[in-house]
Amino acid sequence: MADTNFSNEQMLKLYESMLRIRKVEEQLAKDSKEGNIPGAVHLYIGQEAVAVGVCSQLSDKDWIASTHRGHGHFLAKGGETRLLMAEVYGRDTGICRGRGGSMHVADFSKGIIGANGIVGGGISITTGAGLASKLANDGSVAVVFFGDGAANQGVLAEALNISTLWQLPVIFICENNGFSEFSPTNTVTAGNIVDRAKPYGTACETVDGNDVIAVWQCAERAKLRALRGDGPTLIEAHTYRQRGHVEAEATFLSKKYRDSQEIENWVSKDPITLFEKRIVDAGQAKIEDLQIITKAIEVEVNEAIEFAEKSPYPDSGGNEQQYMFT
Amino acid sequence: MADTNFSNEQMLKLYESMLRIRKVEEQLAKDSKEGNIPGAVHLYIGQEAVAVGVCSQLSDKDWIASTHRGHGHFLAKGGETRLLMAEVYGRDTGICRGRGGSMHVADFSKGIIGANGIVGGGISITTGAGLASKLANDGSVAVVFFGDGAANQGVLAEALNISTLWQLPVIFICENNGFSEFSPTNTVTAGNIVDRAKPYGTACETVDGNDVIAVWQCAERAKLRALRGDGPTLIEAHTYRQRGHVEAEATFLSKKYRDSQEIENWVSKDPITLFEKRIVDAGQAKIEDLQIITKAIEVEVNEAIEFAEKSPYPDSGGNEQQYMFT
Amino acid sequence: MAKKRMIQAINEALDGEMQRDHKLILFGEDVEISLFGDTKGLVDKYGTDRIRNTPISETVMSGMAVGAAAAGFNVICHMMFGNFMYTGFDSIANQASKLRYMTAGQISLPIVYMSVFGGGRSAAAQHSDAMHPMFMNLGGIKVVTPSSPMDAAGLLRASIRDPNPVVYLQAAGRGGELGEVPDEEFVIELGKAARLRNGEDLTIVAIGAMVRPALRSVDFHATKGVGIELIDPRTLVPLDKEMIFKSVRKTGRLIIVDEARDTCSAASHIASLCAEECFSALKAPIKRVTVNDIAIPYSPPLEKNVLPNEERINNAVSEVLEFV
Amino acid sequence: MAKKRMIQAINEALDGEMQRDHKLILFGEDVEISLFGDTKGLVDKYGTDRIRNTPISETVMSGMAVGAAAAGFNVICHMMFGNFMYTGFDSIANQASKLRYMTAGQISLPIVYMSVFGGGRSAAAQHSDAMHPMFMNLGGIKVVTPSSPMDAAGLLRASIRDPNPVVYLQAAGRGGELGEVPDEEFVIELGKAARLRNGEDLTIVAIGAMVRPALRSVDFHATKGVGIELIDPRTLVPLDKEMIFKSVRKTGRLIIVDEARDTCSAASHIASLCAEECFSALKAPIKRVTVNDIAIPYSPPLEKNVLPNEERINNAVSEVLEFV
Ligand SMILES: Cc1ncc(C[n+]2csc(CCOP(=O)(O)OP(=O)(O)O)c2C)c(N)n1
Ligand SMILES: Cc1ncc(C[n+]2csc(CCOP(=O)(O)OP(=O)(O)O)c2C)c(N)n1
Ligand SMILES: [Mg+2]
Ligand SMILES: [Mg+2]
Repeated sequence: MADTNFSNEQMLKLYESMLRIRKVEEQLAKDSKEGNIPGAVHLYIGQEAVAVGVCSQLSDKDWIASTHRGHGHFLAKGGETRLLMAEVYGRDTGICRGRGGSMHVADFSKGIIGANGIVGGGISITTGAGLASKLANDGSVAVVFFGDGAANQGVLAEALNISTLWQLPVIFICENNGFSEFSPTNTVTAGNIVDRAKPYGTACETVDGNDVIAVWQCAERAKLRALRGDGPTLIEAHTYRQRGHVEAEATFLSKKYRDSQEIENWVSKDPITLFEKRIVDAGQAKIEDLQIITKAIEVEVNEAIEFAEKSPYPDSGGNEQQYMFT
Repeated sequence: MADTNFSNEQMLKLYESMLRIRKVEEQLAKDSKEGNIPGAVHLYIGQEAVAVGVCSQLSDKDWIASTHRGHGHFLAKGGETRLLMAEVYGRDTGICRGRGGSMHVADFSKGIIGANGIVGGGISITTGAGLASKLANDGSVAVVFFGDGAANQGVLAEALNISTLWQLPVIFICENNGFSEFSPTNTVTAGNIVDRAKPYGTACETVDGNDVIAVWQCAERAKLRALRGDGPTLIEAHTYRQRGHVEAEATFLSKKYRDSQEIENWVSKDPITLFEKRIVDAGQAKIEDLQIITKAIEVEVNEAIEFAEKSPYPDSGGNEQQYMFT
Repeated sequence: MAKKRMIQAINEALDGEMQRDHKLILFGEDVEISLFGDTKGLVDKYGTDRIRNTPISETVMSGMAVGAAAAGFNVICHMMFGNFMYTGFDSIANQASKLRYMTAGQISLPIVYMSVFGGGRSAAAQHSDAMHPMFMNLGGIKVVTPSSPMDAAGLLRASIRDPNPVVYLQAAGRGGELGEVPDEEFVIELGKAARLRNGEDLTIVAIGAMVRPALRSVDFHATKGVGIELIDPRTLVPLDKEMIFKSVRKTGRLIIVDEARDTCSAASHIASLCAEECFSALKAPIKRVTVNDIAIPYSPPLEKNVLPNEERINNAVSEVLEFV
Repeated sequence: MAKKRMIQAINEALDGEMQRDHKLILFGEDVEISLFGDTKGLVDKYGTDRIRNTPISETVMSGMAVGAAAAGFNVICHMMFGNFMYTGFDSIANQASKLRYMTAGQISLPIVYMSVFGGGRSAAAQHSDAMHPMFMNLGGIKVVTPSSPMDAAGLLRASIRDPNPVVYLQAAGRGGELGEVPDEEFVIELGKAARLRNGEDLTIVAIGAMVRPALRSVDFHATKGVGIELIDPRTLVPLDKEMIFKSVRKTGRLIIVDEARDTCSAASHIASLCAEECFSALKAPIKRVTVNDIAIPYSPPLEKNVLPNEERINNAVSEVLEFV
């Protein structure tokens, strides 16, 4: 694991942020199974260190865009648990008033451009946000999270080219979680994704996506580069999707597409467990401190669920077209 | 210039093929100026060594797809002068019966998938033709010509990825002629185009696109690779567009976008002049032999013009939708 | 005849065609394992040369279909959700729909672009569009919208055997619907509508997933003595205008139920055709029951509210019948 | 007022808006030198931060517009030819048209996608489509089709100032057309049609480049005592339905002239609206003068033959007037 001299407080903040995502999604996994959620849910469990490591570098004025697997990014960037929960539940109190749902959680007041139902869809949008950052010259950067599968969309090449030419403050974060839906990455992806930056002369790095400190540091380098005017960086974070591509996949898939051993291996490298051990081993916190945080998050999640459940469904009240145009 | 031990006959064949393109297009330049051509014409003058070097490696069963600047590829692959000419003139005797025009000359009986009005449009089509070649296992390869500008279309990345994964017998030929319309290549293109193959592990080479022998050899290597089952190759051929992006550009552009010195420099490296000198210097032909070829081509072009001019315009005869569906 | 689910009917039709036509290939994202079940098991029988997973690269996929078809193969390009056709739209709109014409018929392009379309399952705006009008407007693409397991199979066979580019749109989330499917292999000709109910008082034309609520409405009205003729065009390009015109000339009243957004929908077009060709027969305004020019919402009550349903059809029926 | 060419009117409107709104940026392929002349000279005045050439990368361009707009800029994304919008269609259809709705109005997206559309200059099928119906069907995109230099300028200003995504389609090859343009800055509200001629006998709605041949036909018929009301909708989304309905209710006869392919055209949609809303007033079938579902051919006589023109409009007028 990457070295750091973070204060106890900083370490606990990272821990808390990862744990929040985990607990929210464990709840959503249950909810999905119980049929409480109207649409599909793609969980981020196992990848939390990436969102948290990166977003801890960012403030509300920085932009992030994300994927169909976007709850983690939303929460790590400061999106509120209950607004997310209510959205996934399809309620009027959700962050998008039930219009978007799990794949579209967004909070522009926090710089969260949003999750996206189109694989690769955030890449061009973030390039544009990066252009805005550059022109506004306000010290903000634009970050896009996308999967290994999304790296095969041609738009990545276009975005790398133009953002490098224009020296845009964009950070491209590819979360290589081993699968593009049910296809192992190497069956649909030639070569190493990180290398795709090189022909353009774009800066690039790989990082252990289960090590939140390493991700944090890597994102910091990219951010400094962006703010210095040195243009974009492509980061490939290696991690693993511990749950299905989509909750409920077991109910419709006719075959297994990975073996349990592989999952177990990666679970043993779980980013939160690893980080927990690290904090405790280094004496930066006691188990009890962590338990207090855990409890608080559990309360937060429960309150969020209650909030969502008690919230009304949206009603367009005869004005269906509201929000189409301003 | 690249060494070779071609027979005199082979050398003259290459010469003839380049000269045919040149003479046809000099005629079209005149025609365009005189208003004889209904649509836009993009001339290939200065780039002939690329089409000829590559297509001399190919037979009718091999596929090529090309660009808006596609007369040269059509002719080099064996398309008939008069069928091209009549097409550009919009006549019923044209290779596409006047439906396509300059940007869409195609002759499938010769493996010519055709020119294309969409920049980068041929890239995916050729990948599909290469898939067909591989599945048919008939020893054919699929070649796509595209410009430096087209290399910035994301489809190139997608095609490199999939054709490498599937080991398709595809040859990607990027003709870097210095401009993407009126933008110098480096103002819109980060890094070297040839390097864009590397992240995928795709074979790649650069070549002097004004040296027909070098192109020939480079294409031969790519073809052998493809036929061995080693997959695609990306070739970047450096050359220069001696005329405007489009004939008539002088009539509407408000600024110059390149200086005459640059043009002159490249004209002094004209592929046909260079090759002519080489043949004569090596004693592979006398000036008079070349003049005989020139005369013959001039006759061919004149006959083609006459053929085109005498040909009727197409008449859908009340059946407008003919050719939409079969 | 046996009862089968729509997805099974499609799967069997694909299997049969793969067996019948050795030049037939199919590729798309995760078609080997099959997200919807339509391509399930095929790779085991036909191998990865003929059934193959692609990277997530819709742009190259849709164009590869053009190239492989032009080079002599019969191609099914599986595009999963209809909204991803936007991502791969370039080669469909600029190449597939035009290449045969531009080359004066030098080639034919036997391609089927397959995907699901429409809403109803809280998949939200980027997975729920009904985008058939956009394909209908291209001119060079046939558009097929089966509404039952039997039609799904019979039209798919016809689409595959058709030498032209076809967009085959299965109603999203309706794969589990049951229906009678003949045991023997059968083909349903493209361009032939189905008259699902006969009636004298009113004609309803319903497309894809809209056929079900329309059927319910028609059967409900039948119990009240109102005779509604229900037509499922089955293919939107080519469109069986004659069957529609004949019915409208008989009933003098027309409602079109279409899951597309209203503006420039299939409903608009069919209405415009009848407004021209059946003018003298019309006894009431032509009504469209469509989606009100909106992105499809996620939340179930909102979504339910924007999609055409039995209630909205019933209301339209009343309006049209009461018109004087 | 002074006579100006359409392209000059557009260029001046762009210049004025760039000056007026410091958050306005414009990018596209070769916009610095300007292929059509619409962006000519702007880079010299406003620099490459605000006017900038892009690589040929329509996919990223259309999405960049969404991101830059969401992040607070006012964006003109220049797409050159309308057919290249197919190449960059993903972000227009999946993002720009839906993002405001999906986020319950958290943002607005002040984007203008600018390009030329339609045929008439032997540019062949991949440079000649009139694809406005596809945008009209997206629901979240305004669609603007000016037909005169004055409208081109006034509608462009309105499009730029509109906080929503707008597709602004100038008729291809018509940049040289002359017309009166006011000297002062003026804005033409989106959603307001123009009544170009008054008449009692028949209504013609003509779109974009079709307004010219329609005007000729109308004026020709005026000399014969036939009063045709000519309406140019100017914007197709939003559509000034009221002006059209009012006219049709008065005249009872309607022809729509549209350069789109017929199936699911703007003409279809306007016809369907009037077939519903003006039913009782209609005295004759509604006629569409459109492109017959074909790829636009290169050869001049073929192209001339497929595009709507004065002769075809005249024929439609006769048919509609003679209908009994
Ligand atoms: C344009 C587009 N194509 C296909 C899909 C269907 N799809 C959703 S997620 C997914 C796999 C994405 O893989 P990856 O980018 O690695 O992200 P991960 O799911 O692993 O987080 C696919 C194919 C889509 N949503 N959008
Ligand atoms: C998708 C698309 N975008 C833009 C254009 C307009 N266009 C035609 S040629 C051209 C430049 C092409 O440059 P390059 O690929 O280098 O080819 P060259 O003209 O130099 O041969 C452009 C932008 C087009 N035809 N298609
Ligand atoms: Mg993945
Ligand atoms: Mg070039």
